[in-house]
Amino acid sequence: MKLVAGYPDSLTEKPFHYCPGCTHGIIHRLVAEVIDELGIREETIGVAPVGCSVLAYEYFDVDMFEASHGRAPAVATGVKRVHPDKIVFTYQGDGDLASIGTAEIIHAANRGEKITTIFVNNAIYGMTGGQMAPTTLVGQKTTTSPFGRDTNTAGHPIKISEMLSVLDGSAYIARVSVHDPKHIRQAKKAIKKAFQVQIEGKGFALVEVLSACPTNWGMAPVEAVKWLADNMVPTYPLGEFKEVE
Amino acid sequence: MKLVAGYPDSLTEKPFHYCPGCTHGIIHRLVAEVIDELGIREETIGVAPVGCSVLAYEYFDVDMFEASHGRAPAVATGVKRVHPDKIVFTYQGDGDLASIGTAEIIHAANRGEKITTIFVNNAIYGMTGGQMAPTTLVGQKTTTSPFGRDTNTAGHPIKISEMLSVLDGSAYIARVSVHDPKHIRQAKKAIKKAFQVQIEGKGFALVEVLSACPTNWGMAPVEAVKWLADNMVPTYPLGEFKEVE
Amino acid sequence: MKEEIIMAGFGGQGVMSMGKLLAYAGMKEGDEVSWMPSYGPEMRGGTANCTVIISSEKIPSPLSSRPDTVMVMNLPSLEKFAPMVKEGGTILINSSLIAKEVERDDIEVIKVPANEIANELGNSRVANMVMLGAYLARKNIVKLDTVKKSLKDVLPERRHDLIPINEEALDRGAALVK
Amino acid sequence: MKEEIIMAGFGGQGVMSMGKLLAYAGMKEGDEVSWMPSYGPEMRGGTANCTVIISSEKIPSPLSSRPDTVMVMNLPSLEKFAPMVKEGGTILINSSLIAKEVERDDIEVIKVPANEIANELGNSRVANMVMLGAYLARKNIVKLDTVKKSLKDVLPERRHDLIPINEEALDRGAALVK
Amino acid sequence: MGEKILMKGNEAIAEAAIKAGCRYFFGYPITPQNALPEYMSRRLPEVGGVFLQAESEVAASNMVYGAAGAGARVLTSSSSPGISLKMEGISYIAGAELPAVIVNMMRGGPGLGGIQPSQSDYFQATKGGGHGDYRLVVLAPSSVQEAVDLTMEAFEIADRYRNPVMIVGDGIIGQMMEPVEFKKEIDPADLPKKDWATDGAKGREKNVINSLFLDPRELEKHNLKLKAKYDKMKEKEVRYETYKMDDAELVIVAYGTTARIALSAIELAREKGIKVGLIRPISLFPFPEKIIAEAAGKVNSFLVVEMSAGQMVEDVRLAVNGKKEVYFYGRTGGMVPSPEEIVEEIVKIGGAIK
Amino acid sequence: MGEKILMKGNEAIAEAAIKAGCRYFFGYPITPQNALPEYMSRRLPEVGGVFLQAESEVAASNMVYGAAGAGARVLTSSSSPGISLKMEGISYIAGAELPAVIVNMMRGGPGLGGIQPSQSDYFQATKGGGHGDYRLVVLAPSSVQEAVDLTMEAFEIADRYRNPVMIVGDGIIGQMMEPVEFKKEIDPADLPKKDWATDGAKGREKNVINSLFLDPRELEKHNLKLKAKYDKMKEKEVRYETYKMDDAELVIVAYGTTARIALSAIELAREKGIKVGLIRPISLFPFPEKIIAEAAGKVNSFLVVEMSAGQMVEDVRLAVNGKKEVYFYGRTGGMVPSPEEIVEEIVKIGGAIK
Amino acid sequence: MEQVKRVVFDEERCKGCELCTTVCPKNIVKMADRINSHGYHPAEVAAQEECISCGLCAMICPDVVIRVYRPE
Amino acid sequence: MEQVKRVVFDEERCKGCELCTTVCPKNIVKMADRINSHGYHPAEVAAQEECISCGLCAMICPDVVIRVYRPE
Ligand SMILES: Cc1ncc(C[n+]2csc(CCOP(=O)(O)OP(=O)(O)O)c2C)c(N)n1
Ligand SMILES: Cc1ncc(C[n+]2csc(CCOP(=O)(O)OP(=O)(O)O)c2C)c(N)n1
Ligand code: SF4
Ligand code: SF4
Ligand code: SF4
Ligand code: SF4
Ligand code: SF4
Ligand code: SF4
Ligand SMILES: [Mg+2]
Ligand SMILES: [Mg+2]
Repeated sequence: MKLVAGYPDSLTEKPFHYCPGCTHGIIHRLVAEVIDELGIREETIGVAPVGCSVLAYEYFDVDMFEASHGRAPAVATGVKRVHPDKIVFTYQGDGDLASIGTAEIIHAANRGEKITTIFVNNAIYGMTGGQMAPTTLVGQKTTTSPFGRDTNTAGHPIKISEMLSVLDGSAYIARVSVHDPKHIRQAKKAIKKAFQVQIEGKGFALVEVLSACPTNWGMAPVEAVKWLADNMVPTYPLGEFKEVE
Repeated sequence: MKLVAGYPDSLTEKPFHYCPGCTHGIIHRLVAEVIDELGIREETIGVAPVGCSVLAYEYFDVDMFEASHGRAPAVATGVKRVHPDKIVFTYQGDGDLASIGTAEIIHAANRGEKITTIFVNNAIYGMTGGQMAPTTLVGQKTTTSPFGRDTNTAGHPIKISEMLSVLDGSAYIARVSVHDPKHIRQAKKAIKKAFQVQIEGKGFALVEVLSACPTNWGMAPVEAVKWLADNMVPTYPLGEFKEVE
Repeated sequence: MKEEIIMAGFGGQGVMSMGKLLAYAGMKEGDEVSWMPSYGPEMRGGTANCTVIISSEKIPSPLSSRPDTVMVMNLPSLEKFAPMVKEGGTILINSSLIAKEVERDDIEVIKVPANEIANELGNSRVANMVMLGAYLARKNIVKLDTVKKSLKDVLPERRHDLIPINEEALDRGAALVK
Repeated sequence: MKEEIIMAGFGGQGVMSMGKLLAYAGMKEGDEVSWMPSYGPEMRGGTANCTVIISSEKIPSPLSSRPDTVMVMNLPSLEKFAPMVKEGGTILINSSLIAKEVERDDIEVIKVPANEIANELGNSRVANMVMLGAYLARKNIVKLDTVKKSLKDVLPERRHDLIPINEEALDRGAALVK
Repeated sequence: MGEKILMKGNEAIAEAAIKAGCRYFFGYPITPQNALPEYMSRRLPEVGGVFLQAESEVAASNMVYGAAGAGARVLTSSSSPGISLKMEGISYIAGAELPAVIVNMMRGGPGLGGIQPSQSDYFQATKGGGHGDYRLVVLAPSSVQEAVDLTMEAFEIADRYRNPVMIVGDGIIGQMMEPVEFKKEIDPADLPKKDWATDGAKGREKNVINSLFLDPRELEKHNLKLKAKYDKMKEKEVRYETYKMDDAELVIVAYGTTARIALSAIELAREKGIKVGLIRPISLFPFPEKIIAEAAGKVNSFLVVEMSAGQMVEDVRLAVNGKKEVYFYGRTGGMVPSPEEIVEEIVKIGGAIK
Repeated sequence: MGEKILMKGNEAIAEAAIKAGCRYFFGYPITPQNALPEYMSRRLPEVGGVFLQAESEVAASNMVYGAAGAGARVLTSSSSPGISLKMEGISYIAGAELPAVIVNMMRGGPGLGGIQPSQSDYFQATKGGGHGDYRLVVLAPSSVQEAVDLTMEAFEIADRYRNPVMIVGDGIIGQMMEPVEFKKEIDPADLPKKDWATDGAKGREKNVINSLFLDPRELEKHNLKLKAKYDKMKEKEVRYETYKMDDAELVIVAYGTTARIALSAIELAREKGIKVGLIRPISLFPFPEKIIAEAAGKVNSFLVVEMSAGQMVEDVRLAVNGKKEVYFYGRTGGMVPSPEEIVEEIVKIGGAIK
Repeated sequence: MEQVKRVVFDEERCKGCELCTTVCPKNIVKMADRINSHGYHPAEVAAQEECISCGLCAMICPDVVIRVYRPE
Repeated sequence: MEQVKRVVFDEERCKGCELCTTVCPKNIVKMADRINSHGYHPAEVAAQEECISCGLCAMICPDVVIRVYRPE
């Protein structure tokens, strides 16, 4: 029999520490599959963030960095400038990328830094126990927006993909979701493109992946992916926002 | 005889320390005139940046802060939250706002912080002697882009107004120039709107003012404003990018 | 009087709140108390534990390296904490989930079929209260009654309907060792 | 031998490069040298100055609180630095721009109409070299010739066409005090 | 008020700040202090205050600068890496002479390190992790009640000196529950008006909040003014506690959580017949050097215990000034010393006591 | 090479880095060190290197982390407020054991302060302004030639220990021109390969650059390893210079620019017949405590001179350990002490010498 | 050993999230009654013969538990 | 004192940038030969009677040197 869905080479054997049903795991697998398919495992250097995926350096079977909170794009810049012929990616959460690391992601994009960023937007700070993220939905209750996010004091969910698309240095920007197999397939396609854009030296590439945090959303996993589809997707339209030829 | 152009009340008597022909001076005067016209001198609290306009706290005759480099929007947020009934503005250069202070301006805008930002874009770091700014034009020579800004390593001029317009919290975003009287008049109108938007509690307002740095551009003032008109304006289209009703 | 207690179990077994309840009741009776949880990153699946100290004097360290009593709700906790119990101390074991025997003969071992009893009462989540009831009956550090009265202060208002079943569980636990 | 010199003037008067040239020539002659500029924020309009020390021994402090010689190109510099000159020291004054007299009688005062001579030579920017020439002739710390030879090393290549006029200015200055 | 309630250290500090008239909190999440901002996010709106989760620690410290300059009592909190990011801001707050209270629930470092209890930011807190000659008043509670009391005092001290005050704790102080009592409650409206604050120059000269002095003579003058303030703190704000010092032959010097553990160790040591006492610095800056210097005249030796590789030990050595041996015992990385270990150390020194 | 050229300190350090095989610079402008990045922006492209002006000091320090982890020799430079912003990053670089060189041309603080020379970041540099128990090797040149030599050594030390090294100077060291000679030139291609670096896991196990250890036992182990390294530095990397110590009755302890001025003061004092010597720490960490302790056995007293309110003086006191009086003279805010002032101070102490 | 099953579960990795059970077009992925050593009820497919090797279960599994094979 | 001039220069503030000279529709703003105490040649209007009080010179002056009056 032929293997149609297996275990990617670019993942170590180590079981993920993520909560049951946490879609960080799906996204890890997709990234690993793409690295496998592009045959770049031995050319790739990854940068893990601070966030639930802080231990990503234990899961990807490639050279890895553990960056300080929000600074993965700066770390990746340092790496890429030293090894312009290698493939460098960052894997970052929404607190990491869209809050503390805002300046770093914007300037990496604006410089057209030839790196790939996987941006996992789960509308919450998972690692620290469910605080509000800049991507938290309007009215969503979190441990630091106990009465629901109030736009009057905390603003609106931030649109990272739309914002980065404005910059001349970004070459590929897409938003995808992993709430069902169809979207997972699209997500993988986008991730693959985001690596190819780097391989072709076109510029900065980012894929924003809408992701579920069953634990801090206070839902069972099956319920969480449904909530993702019903609430996050309408707030964060999916699609390719930018693709430079 | 009737005074048709005088000395604004909201400026102290102190002569500016700016270089001859530095258009920071024009912008200061416009801001002061607007404060006068709106009758808010005693309600206004300003935040000066680190940059050539670091001493703005000596020129505006209103309560003032001197903020750390890039953090004026955070300082203004602190002030505005304590005094929601007062008018708070920041005055920032392009190094200050578009480089080190990227995260602060984006999140102030995204929160819809009810403050007004005067963003003086002179495509260079004036204060520190003419280094490249994120807004430096392609090919422009500066002390840290001695061979001209190279998009391949330093990226493209960053479009702050366009980027902030994407965010839901921004209520008024405009780009203006001060290279001739006609544009100065438009600039003043935009600055006035940006204060009115705050008075009306609509959200975050920013006016990007294209400005000349004769000294670090290595030009005589007359030449510098011409260069501004001929080179900066085409790169940074003027206009109102966003106006929330 | 000074009693150091460690409670341990899986994340969802309510060891934290059982510790809080005990500490609260101790405070109500005028004792000095402290409650100290283990804490980790928000990655799930591990075991949780807390240390409660109840004393008639000011409490020095809020941690305990040689607890007087240990209550374990699951197997990993047994393995981790049984060796720490003070000589002559007591260990209470949730025998519903732990088949293994304690390999020490210098401490008292009390088996509490906490989950079974909780299930009998119709709510597996009160296994912790069964365990606590057994402890209270055995040790007399804090009165069972004070603990019961503390329930309404410790439980959030929206859970006050659960007070009766919690009381029942405490009683059933207490009954076990009487 | 140890000579401490301060040079001062408006921003555009070339005091920094005149100091560099002197220090460079000193180095060429095998002396220990240091050159220390004043620095400030990039806001214009102030005066600039630099301190050059030339010595046969290692130089301790690169700053000078009692310079042997001061050269002032404008009035504010005169007022600032004249009081600092060491007793018995020398002050060279750009008399083209400074009408004021020095109010000390314990130092030697040399008046150099630097701008006038520079204008005669057709380039007001070499006033600094006129001043330096006068200094070199008076003090003999570094040879005029070495300074001339240093021009090509200190001036950027695109300015090498200016070497002759600079040399002339040095000579004219030197001639003044000979 | 007056009633005892059982509270976590993190939450108790938050409530204490509110009781001290603080209505503004700016911070960014980080373990192990999240319960503090979370509590504030629920409570502050109830009392008409503002909770704002900043985009970063850098932004948070500058929001504090703004709110403090605007005349408010304001709090921020974080843990080690986050505090490092606030260093520039803290130097500005101190430089501009603004009152503010900063909480650091220290965790193991360096770098990302871990999240377990630590005291390895002592130098950063007391000597100035930011640039320039500035000082924070640094207070180190060792119980939840003390955390409450010191937090309330911190706001007073901050206002009195126009200087930031830092409360240092660790995961144990922050997560532990103990009974606490709130002894008073201040209505912010009753606080004296700060006439230097920026609230619109109505009917007065404008106010400026600033730390820039381009003329070095001016900046030196400013530094001398600051130094005079720090000297005054050294005179007036020293806080410490001693325990069983009357007959002590060896003194443990320890603060915060470690001091609690030292108390257990002292019990054990005394059971063994070794006369051990404790000096517990409560203010880390100003450091209680006088009492230590005095003790140096009486006891045989000192044992400094820290959850660090040895930081406060330098201040103890400076105070002892060579008069007696100063020993050090430290655990790092989130490891908490046990009373037994400390006793072992004491026994070892016992041999070394001349 | 071998030829003397006249260079500014800032530029000489930049060139020295290149001669040491450094091909990567990440930094952000700030006075008084701009000539350094500006020089790099011209020179690095010539030698196939990369100059990148980062969006901030925070980003710059993390780019350094990346480049260092990727195996390169890398430099960053800044001045006081900018260095404060790098504190978290520096703690990470130290925590992940990466070699890198950081230059701090100190200016007057706190806050925005001023831009004139200062030495008030001594604590920050030597005790750890960032969180956790980490140490930088801190080198303080007092001439342009020494700045060159120490910069080249800094890269060697950084690689040898896998630890960041900081060069501290001030506006004087940075802006002053003196003749310099570059004694050697290293081709980066000749440097030994760093087998721990991340450059793609080709034919080997993957490499990881990390400072996270969630298990406190692991983190403590890591801290002990770091401590062993710092202890080794204390043994092997102490650098200092002494001057006229043979007959000295009073020793000035001063570093960097201040030491140069102290030399002038010593001349003046000796003219007056007062026998003054100098101990000039070149490595501020590890601190030359042994030579100071030895001197304490011989001289009458110590005078520490700093451009700060008194920071290194604590390390001197620790080294002297009560054996002799340690006096302090400091100027702050960008004021530079004059030789005359120092002599005055010496004369004053003269009266105090028993 | 020849591969006979179409869907293979690495049971010890399974966290019982149930996501796989929601996507199977054949509705044959079920949660087992037993628990694995981490305390989770693992997912399983009893009716291997009904499986069409579509791979959807593997695609949504966050813990890379599932391998899917197709007869050649 | 009655205001008679239409354009008044606060000469000591002038930095001689010449911007005002480029915008005057009447082309009457000129740089003076004298220098002020900061070493700058200040701008001036000799032909006051030609001024139309348009205010453009004041509008572009970066140093708030110029006051413009209009007869009522
Ligand atoms: C400087 C700093 N600030 C704060 C933290 C604490 N912290 C760790 S992870 C995190 C946010 C995680 O949220 P996100 O990036 O959305 O990732 P997720 O866990 O949701 O995947 C925070 C605030 C830290 N480690 N360092
Ligand atoms: C943290 C920090 N980094 C760097 C500096 C140095 N600095 C002062 S002003 C400035 C940039 C000024 O440029 P810009 O903001 O464009 O203002 P301009 O002078 O052009 O008006 C810099 C980098 C500083 N003071 N603080
Ligand atoms: S807390 Fe949320 S994001 Fe983190 S592992 Fe659990 S489910 Fe995933
Ligand atoms: S340097 Fe440029 S921006 Fe700064 S004052 Fe001079 S002209 Fe204006
Ligand atoms: S491969 Fe498809 S059909 Fe087979 S079990 Fe999985 S989801 Fe069901
Ligand atoms: S999706 Fe994976 S982890 Fe979840 S139940 Fe199915 S097999 Fe188990
Ligand atoms: S007001 Fe108008 S017309 Fe009069 S001088 Fe000025 S620019 Fe010329
Ligand atoms: S524009 Fe103003 S500063 Fe410039 S020359 Fe005219 S009057 Fe003078
Ligand atoms: Mg998240
Ligand atoms: Mg600028």
